Amino acid sequence: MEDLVKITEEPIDLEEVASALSSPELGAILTFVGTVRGIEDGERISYLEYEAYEEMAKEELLAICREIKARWPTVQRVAFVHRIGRVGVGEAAVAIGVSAPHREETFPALAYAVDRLKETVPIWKKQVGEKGARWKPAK
Amino acid sequence: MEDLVKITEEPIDLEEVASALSSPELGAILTFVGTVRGIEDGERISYLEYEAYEEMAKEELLAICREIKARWPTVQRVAFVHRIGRVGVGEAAVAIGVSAPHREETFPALAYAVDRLKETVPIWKKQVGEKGARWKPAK
Amino acid sequence: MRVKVLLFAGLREAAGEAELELELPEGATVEELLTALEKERPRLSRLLPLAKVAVNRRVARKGTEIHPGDEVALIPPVGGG
Amino acid sequence: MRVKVLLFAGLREAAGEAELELELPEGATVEELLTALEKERPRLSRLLPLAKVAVNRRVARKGTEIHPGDEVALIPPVGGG
Repeated sequence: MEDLVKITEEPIDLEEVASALSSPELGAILTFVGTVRGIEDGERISYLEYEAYEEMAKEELLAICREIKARWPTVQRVAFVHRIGRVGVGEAAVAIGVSAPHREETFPALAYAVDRLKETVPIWKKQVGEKGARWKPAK
Repeated sequence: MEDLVKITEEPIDLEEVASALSSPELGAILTFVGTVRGIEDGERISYLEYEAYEEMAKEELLAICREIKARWPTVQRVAFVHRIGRVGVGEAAVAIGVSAPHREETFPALAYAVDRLKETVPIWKKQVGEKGARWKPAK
Repeated sequence: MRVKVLLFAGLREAAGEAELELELPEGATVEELLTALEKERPRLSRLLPLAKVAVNRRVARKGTEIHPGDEVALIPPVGGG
Repeated sequence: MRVKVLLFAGLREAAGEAELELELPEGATVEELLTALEKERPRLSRLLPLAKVAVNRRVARKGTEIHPGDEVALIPPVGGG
């Protein structure tokens, strides 16, 4: 089965992510979910608005999948699902997962996947809260 | 909300795990799922049979939750759900998750949680495959 | 005193029962319990040295004393996950 | 040649449009595109220095040449997740 790379306006379906990472040989599935926090630096947040350069973002995500499997060869599947449009407080903005026969390589591989998503993939987030709206680059 | 510690004969409900770890302040949710592999050391596996000393296992798991929160103070919730009884190939035997406002501490905290589960919690697994049945200690 | 001992996994299968009762002097130690158990259930002798003993759901040392009403369990090597 | 440029996030909002067209000499470089863009859309001048330029969905260097039919996009600092 292919890696799952998806950019969607719909709420993220964790079952879809789990099922993309599942296979009888893959005993270890590690998944990160990033949700929208209600408070940022003391400011009450209303929602985030995500925007993507979709075609390029998908190509970058597929490139990250390939990098991960080259660097941690036991990792056999990678999933990236990123929501775009308005995402409310407490809702998932992104789910990233990896799976392998055993767990050892899943931890560094997933940490790398999360870092790379934030650094290089053309997805932007606008934070809308009580102090107004602003585009927030990754920390 | 309390940490989720559960030992169950039912299939593991990932939505229940995600919801136990979710809260508007907790932007990072990291979850490990361990599933039953179809092949172990070249042997075709039929299923695993898990057994627990339930009362002690729950107390040990709650102690691990407290240890994790003491050692990684941004981690605010921990979930352990372990299935017992017969678990078929490809099915989840365990789901372990942690959540925190930001992701940094979730990775070491979850790796620790998985290691500790395997080392100290009174849960046993019997592997049933083409070469017969045997109790397998953690590797 | 009569002490109830819980058995799990390979020990449970080898004993053919999930719990058994032993007669021990009051205040007997974990080590004395193991000796008595090996004598009463010789077929457990191969597995007993690998097992830990939990008293009231905590792993106990050899010298820990057992009192009436304590919950004693034998813990063979674990392997969750 | 007419080159279509895609804009995102703060740059899109500042420009008031998600894409625009620029007239450039054939084989113009990324740097020349940025200079032309700043001249035509002065209100982007504060944001342009922070942006990368993607040509055909890959981040390009200042000296990369642009050819007819290329997909050009401005990439302000990203922040997914």
